[in-house]
Parts: sequence; C-alpha cells; structure tokens
Amino acid sequence: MNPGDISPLTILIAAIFTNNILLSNYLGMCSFIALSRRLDTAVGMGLAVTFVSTFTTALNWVIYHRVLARGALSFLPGGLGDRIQLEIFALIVFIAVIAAFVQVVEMVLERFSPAMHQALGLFLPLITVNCAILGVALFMVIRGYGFFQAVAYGFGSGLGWLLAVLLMAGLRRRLRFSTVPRGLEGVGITLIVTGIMAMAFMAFAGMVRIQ
Amino acid sequence: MRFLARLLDRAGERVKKSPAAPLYPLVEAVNAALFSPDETASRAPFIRDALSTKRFVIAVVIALFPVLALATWFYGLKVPVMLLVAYGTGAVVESVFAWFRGEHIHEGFLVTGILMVLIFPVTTPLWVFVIATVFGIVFGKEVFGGVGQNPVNPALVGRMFVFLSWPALVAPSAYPEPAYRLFEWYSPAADAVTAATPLLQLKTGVLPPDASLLQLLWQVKPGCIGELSSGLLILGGLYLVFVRVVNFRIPLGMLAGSALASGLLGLFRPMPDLVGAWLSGGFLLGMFFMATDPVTVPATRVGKWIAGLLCGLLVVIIRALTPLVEGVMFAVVLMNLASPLIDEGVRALQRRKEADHA
Amino acid sequence: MNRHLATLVTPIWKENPIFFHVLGICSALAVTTRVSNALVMGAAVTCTAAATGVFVSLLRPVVQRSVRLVVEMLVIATFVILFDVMLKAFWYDMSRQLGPYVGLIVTNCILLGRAEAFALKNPVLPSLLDGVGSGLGYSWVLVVVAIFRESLGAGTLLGLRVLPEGAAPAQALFLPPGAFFLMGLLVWGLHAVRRRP
Amino acid sequence: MREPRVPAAVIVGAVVLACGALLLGANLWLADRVARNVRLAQVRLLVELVGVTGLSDAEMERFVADNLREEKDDAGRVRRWVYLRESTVGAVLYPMEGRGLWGPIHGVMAVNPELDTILGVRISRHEETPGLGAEIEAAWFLRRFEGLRFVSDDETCGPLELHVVKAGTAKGPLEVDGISGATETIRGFDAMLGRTLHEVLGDRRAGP
Repeated sequence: MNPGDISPLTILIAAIFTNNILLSNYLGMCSFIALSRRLDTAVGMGLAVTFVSTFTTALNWVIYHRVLARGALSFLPGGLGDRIQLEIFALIVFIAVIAAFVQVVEMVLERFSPAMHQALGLFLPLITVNCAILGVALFMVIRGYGFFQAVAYGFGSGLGWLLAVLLMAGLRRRLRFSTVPRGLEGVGITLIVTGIMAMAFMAFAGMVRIQ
Repeated sequence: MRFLARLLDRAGERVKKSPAAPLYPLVEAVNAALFSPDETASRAPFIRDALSTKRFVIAVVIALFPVLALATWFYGLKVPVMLLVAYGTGAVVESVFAWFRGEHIHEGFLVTGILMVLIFPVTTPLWVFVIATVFGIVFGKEVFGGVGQNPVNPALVGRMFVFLSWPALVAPSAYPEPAYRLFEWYSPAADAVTAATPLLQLKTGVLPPDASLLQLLWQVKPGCIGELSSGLLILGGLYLVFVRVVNFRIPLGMLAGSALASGLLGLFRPMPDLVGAWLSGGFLLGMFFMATDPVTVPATRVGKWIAGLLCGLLVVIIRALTPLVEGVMFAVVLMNLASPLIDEGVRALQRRKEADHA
Repeated sequence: MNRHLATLVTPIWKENPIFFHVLGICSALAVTTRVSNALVMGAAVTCTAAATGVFVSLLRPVVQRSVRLVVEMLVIATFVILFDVMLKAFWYDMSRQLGPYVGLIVTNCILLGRAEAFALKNPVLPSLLDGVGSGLGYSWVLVVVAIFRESLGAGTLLGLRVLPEGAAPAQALFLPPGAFFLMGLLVWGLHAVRRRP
Repeated sequence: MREPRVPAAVIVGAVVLACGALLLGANLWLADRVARNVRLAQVRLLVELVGVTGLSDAEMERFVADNLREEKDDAGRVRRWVYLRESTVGAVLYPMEGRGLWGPIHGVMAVNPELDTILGVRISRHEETPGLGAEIEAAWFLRRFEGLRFVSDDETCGPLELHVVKAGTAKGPLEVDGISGATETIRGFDAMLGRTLHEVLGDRRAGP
C-alpha cells in the first residue's frame, strides 16, 4: 500500500487535529508566540498562513515533482534528464517559491483589494520566515503525498495553526489579568499553556483511521 | 497581593451596587477583570446569592462527601489516604508558592484535592498520584498566579500528564470491581479481580443483558473512585445547582451537545445508548464538578451554553472515534482552552448587535 | 582579544538567542527527544551560523541594501543544504532521525537574525565569533532540554539506560507536550537566575 | 553605511552562481555516497535477517549481490528476495509496506523456505512517535515474531489468525502483544504484517 491511498479529507482532518503542525511538529512557534499577544493579529496571521500554505504547497508540489525530483525531466532528449540532479536545490526553490508567492499576493491585494491588503498586508512578509510553511513543503516530500493530498495537507496545516493561535490569543488575553510569576510572563507562560494545549490535543490521536 | 485586593475590591463594589449580588468573589473578580464594568452590570443577572469562597468550597465538599464515603466503603482505606496525600502534597506546594508571593494559602485547594482523588482509580500507585497532584497544582494553577486565575482545571492537568506518561498504571483496564473493603487496604495482588467498566462495555458493544439503565443509575460500578455511583453524583450535582453554586447552563449544554453528536454520528455508525453513556464513566462527575468550575468557563451567558455544547460534542467524538475509552477529561480541558475565545466571539457579536440597534 | 572573547560569549549567556530573542524555538523543541539529536542539531546550527556570518560579512562591501535579504537567504540555504548532504553522506542514521528539521534551519531566525543584526555590520572575525557564539548559545539550551527529556521521558541518556529497571519513564515528557513544559520551565529558571545579580 | 557601486543584479547573479556551483559540486562529490547509504540501510536489514554477522559494508553489499536472488513483479518492484545458502534456499525475504500513525512504514520479513514460519522482522523506515510507536523498530518488540508459525497444523493455509493485539492481551500462539500507548501504529503494523503474510501464503499455495 502506498500513501496514495489516504483520502485528502483524512489528511485534512489529521493535519488540523491529530497532527497539528504547531502542537506536534512545533513549527511556526516564533510567530505563534509573537502574534498570539493580540486577537486581531492572531486572526490576520492565521488566515495569511492558511492561504499561503495552501497555495505554495500546490505550487511546490508541481515544481518538485515535475522539475526537481529524480526522473522528472526524463522526457529531455539524450538521457539528459536522467543526468541532471536538481533535488539538492529543493530547499532553495521552496523558499524562493514561498517568498515570490507572498510578493505577488501582496501586489495583487494592494492593487485590487485594499481592504484585504489592510487586513493581511502586515502579515504576508512575516510568512516567509514562518517555518510552518516550509515545513509543510518538506513533509510533503518526505511522506510522498500526491497532489491533492499535498494540497489538503497544506490547507489543513494552515487551519490547524490558525486554530491553535486563535485559542492561544484568547487565553493570553485572559491571562493578562492573572498574576503570572515575573520570569514566566510572555514567552514562558505561552509555552506552558501550549503544553497544556498539546496534551489536550493528544485526545485526538488515533481519531483518524488511516488503515 | 495588591492586585488580588484590587480585584476583590471591585467585586465588592458590584455586590453593593446590584441587587443581584455575586455568586462568589472569585468569579466576580475574574468577571470584573474580563469585562469592562459598564458591560457587566447588565449581563450577569443570574447571580443571586452572596456566597463567599468559603461557602462555595463547603457546598462542593458537602456534595461530594457521600461519594467519598461510599468509595471508602467499597475501595477501602486507600481512598481517605489518597485524600490526605492530595491535601498534604497540595499544602506543601501551595505554601512554597504562597511564600514566594507573600500570600496566604487559599482554601480553594480543598475542592481540587477532593476532585484529584475522585478522578483516579484506586489502583493508582501513590507516587503517580503525588506526581499528578504536584504537576496539576504547579502547571494548572500556580504558574497562573493561583486560585481563580487558572484557565484550565488544575486537577485535570495533573490527570492528563500522568495519563499520557504512564497509561498502563491509570488506564481503564486496571479498574477494580467494587466490593466491601471498608478498613482494608487495596492491593493489586490481593484484589486481582478487575472488571470491564460499563463504558468499555458500551464501547465494545457487549453490555451484558442484565445491565439496564436503572442499574447503571443505582448500582455501584467499576471505574475511577468518583465514578462509583451515578445516583450520588446526580444528587450532589443537583444540590449544587439548587443552591446556585453551579451554573445550570454548562450541564444542560453538555447533555444537549452529547445528544446532538450522538445523533449525528448515529447516522453513520452504531452508537452506544445515549443515556447509558451519560450514566457511565466520568460524564456526570465531569459535567457537574469539573466543567462547571466557574473560573474556567466563559463569563457570558451565551458563552456558557456554547461551551457546554462543545464539551458534550467533544466527549462523544472522543469516546466514539478515538481509541480512548473515556473522553471527558480531554473534552473538559479543550472546552476550558476554548472558553476565552468563545467569550471574545460572543462579546464581539453582542457589540455588533448593540451598534446596529444604536 | 578581550573584545573578541566578549563577542563569542555574549550570545551564549547574556543574550542567548532562544531565551532573550525567542529565536529558533521550533527546532529546539522538535529535536530534543534525544541528547544525540540535540548535539548534532546544535552542531548544524553552529556550523551554518558561523559560515553564514563569515560569508555575509565578506559580501558586506559589495551587497546593496535592496538585495541583502535575498543574498543572505541564499547563503544560509546553501550552507544548510551542504550540512544536510554531508549528514546524509556520512551519518545517514542521524540524518533520518532529524528528518526535515535540518532543512528547517533555513527558517531558523537565529541565522537570518544574526546575519542582519551583526554580520552585515562587522568584519569577518567578529562575525565568525558571533556565529559560533549564537550557535553554542542555541546548542546548550537544546542539550539541557534533551537531557531532561531523554532521561526522564525515555529513561536513557545517549542511548544508555539511566533510570533504574522497573522505574517507568514519564512518556509525556517524550511526547510534544513535554517539550513545551520543559522549555517553559527553563525560560522561567533562566529569567529568575538572570535577574539576581 | 556607504552604498556599494556594483549593480545589485550582478551581485545576486554572482551569489546565485556561486551557491549553485557549490551545491552541484557537493552533490557530485557526495551523491554516490548518499545513494549507497540508502542502499546499505536496506542491505544491512537483509543481511541481519538471514543471520549473517560481522561483515563490513562492502562485504555486505557483495554478500547480498552473491547470495540473494531478487524477484520482481510486473511493475518492476522487488517482490521478494530468495536467500541461497550453498545452492539450497535458506530463507525468503519479503519487503513490507504499510502506514503508521504519522507516515509510511517500510520493513522486511524473513520466512523459512517452507513458507510457514516467520524467521524475523525488521523495520527500515517509519515516522512514528519516538518512545511509543517508534518502538516497532526495537529489538525487544520484533523478537516476538521470531519463530512464529502462521500455518495451522493440518497444513491448510486457512484464514490467517496472526495478529498484533493490544499490549498485555495476547492469547494463544498466534496473538502477539503490541506496544502500550501506540494503538494506531500497531493497527497499521498489524495490517502491514497481514498483507505480507497474505502474499507469502499466495506463494505457498502456488508451490515451490
């Protein structure tokens, strides 16, 4: 059996609940800590991550499997395609695709939807260094996902991150009125609450039957 | 210290101001801190009785005392010993933190300590129980500044940690059959008889034919210490609702939520009997005594309904769709974690409505 | 020389990138289930941070502001890939254990952050020292977290059993939540220690 | 800071070229080694499974090339390896593929020449939780499969009853204890084992 057999819907649910990219793969922690301070920034960044992660995963999948992967260029004449090895550039290409996509989206939004640009514009540039997006691309390669699986994974991971950051923003707003020990304020207490959240999300482990 | 005093002050003011005096200062303090004052006065009219934290604690202890007494009858001396251990550990940890902060120990731990005992099976080794208590108090309460400031139920935080750490030692497969053991010390060697809990039987679909709902209600059944008798839990819970220590919206929401989830999932797969699911496992204990903890639920009225629904939904989903047998613990914590967000959402909607009216 | 020493030491303790700039926390949490993984990951970050520091500093006189981010990212990515390939070639098992997290060093803000904040403004030697210092500052935190997680969560240290037979390790520390709790505690402890003169 | 005079495009171009050259060079130098490592990981399992020890990497590769006959299916994928010891069959090795909780699981199962007993199981690749699901590759767990006879005594290839079950609940010779706390991984492992055994039984029915 190969991974092609899992339905994209299953992957989507798994990426949100059972295998949350933040709570089980720790990706996107930096922006999670920084942007969960306020609810509105959390919403903005969460939506931006979801959007970018979905589309760049699709783009990266196509580029990886049609250009970079071993044997992808075998249609080239004279066995040239088999001799070119581009896999090593995957990481750079992924970053470049993410950065370029973010740029393009920013320009398009600025031009056609100033309201959206106002809402998301601040967060788009930050995404380039959000490791969740790059992480999704790398996991997609390691796990050998097909196109629709990869897109579902990208979308689900974005939603999972959005969910976690929203919960955390709500909690941190409430924590402002708690007398947290001084050394724990900010980063420390956020990490501990994330730990409680990660424990609670363990309940979903095994919810998705992959067999 | 000054901060707490300020909170209590503000709560006190509101007691004087409104005819609907606060339920207990702590909730009020948190409410006051979360709401801006002008918003709250109109939105918390369901609080009718002036109760101090002490009276709240006493009410919960009264409600849970019969359960503890019955558990001692059936599980033996280990139950009161566990209670002493919980209080002892709690006192040490709390006084260390209180000393650092320069505060007094809070009587709120009386409740956490009892709950701590009730959510473990009697088979739990004492060292595991101590670790759970310490972890729960430190990471569930003290890091947030102590009683009344914790976003999640501290007892459940401790329970989750040991559940994930040593699943075999606290798992449902180790629950012993209740039998008369008063004045005996429970030991796994002497009491090797373990029994499948009704919940496990419901899950695997092999509920024995003689187990009617009435029996689930009145008979004692294997499980965690506090799950011994559904009847006593219902009586205790109703008492708390009756004296208005517990808000009725969360329990009702949970019942509705679990019914909804059970019905929806029932369209696709066979589901265990709904009332049976209510009466077995930790549902009642969680519903009346955990999920209702006033500091960890939404402050808005609509928010309480939503939180209850969510919790009920999650219980059924976790019980039905994951390999876990019991889902109440996780469901309550997930609900706690979502509570501030629910409040934010409800308030945003209310603000929008008011803006429309104006 | 004293100044150079300070450049090296400051990011290890006084301005530790993980604690005081909250950089690079993702991988710090992910690879700390085993001390060996943490050591290799620390080495990876130290090497790439040092190399990046040197090269960004070298390119400093010719790179224009408008393209400096692109150049920095290129340099970082190149060194990360180099390390990844070397690991695959010479320590295949370890490379499999670390999975995608070596590649994810690219988005580890420590590298970009130090390149931006230090190497772009300083000569080669201090940049090298700053890179090494930041890498070491990151590494020791990883190793400390890993020591707790591996010994208490799995009962071993560097693969050797340290808990007595019969003592069951706390699996929760090995699972993701454990990383968050330990990291939180470490942040707390460090802030407490640092505030005291 | 003084703005340098060199045009930005030139700089970026030069850096891109330099980085590209560096990486391609590294790739040329190391690609074979990496490929060999990937191959060796598999080879090591095969050698271990047929019970040969103390070989160097190169010797292992030669050993596998000389003594293991690869059989491929129509799609060109390896279906099984037949281990020839002094021109008689010593064991038959089947590749296994399945899914765990987080990702694919790959492994190899060795079966005796009569195709009725498991000689050993090894896992080559998985993404499971360290300490829990990841224990499927641990020796203490895999040892439970050694010498398991999965064909009933009356020699019928009847329904397969070999199962990995919840830890501590194994009954009878054909149930194997799983790993506590790793339900989903074990479920995938069990299914993978079942599929492989199914294939083995197919070969057994087809005759030697």
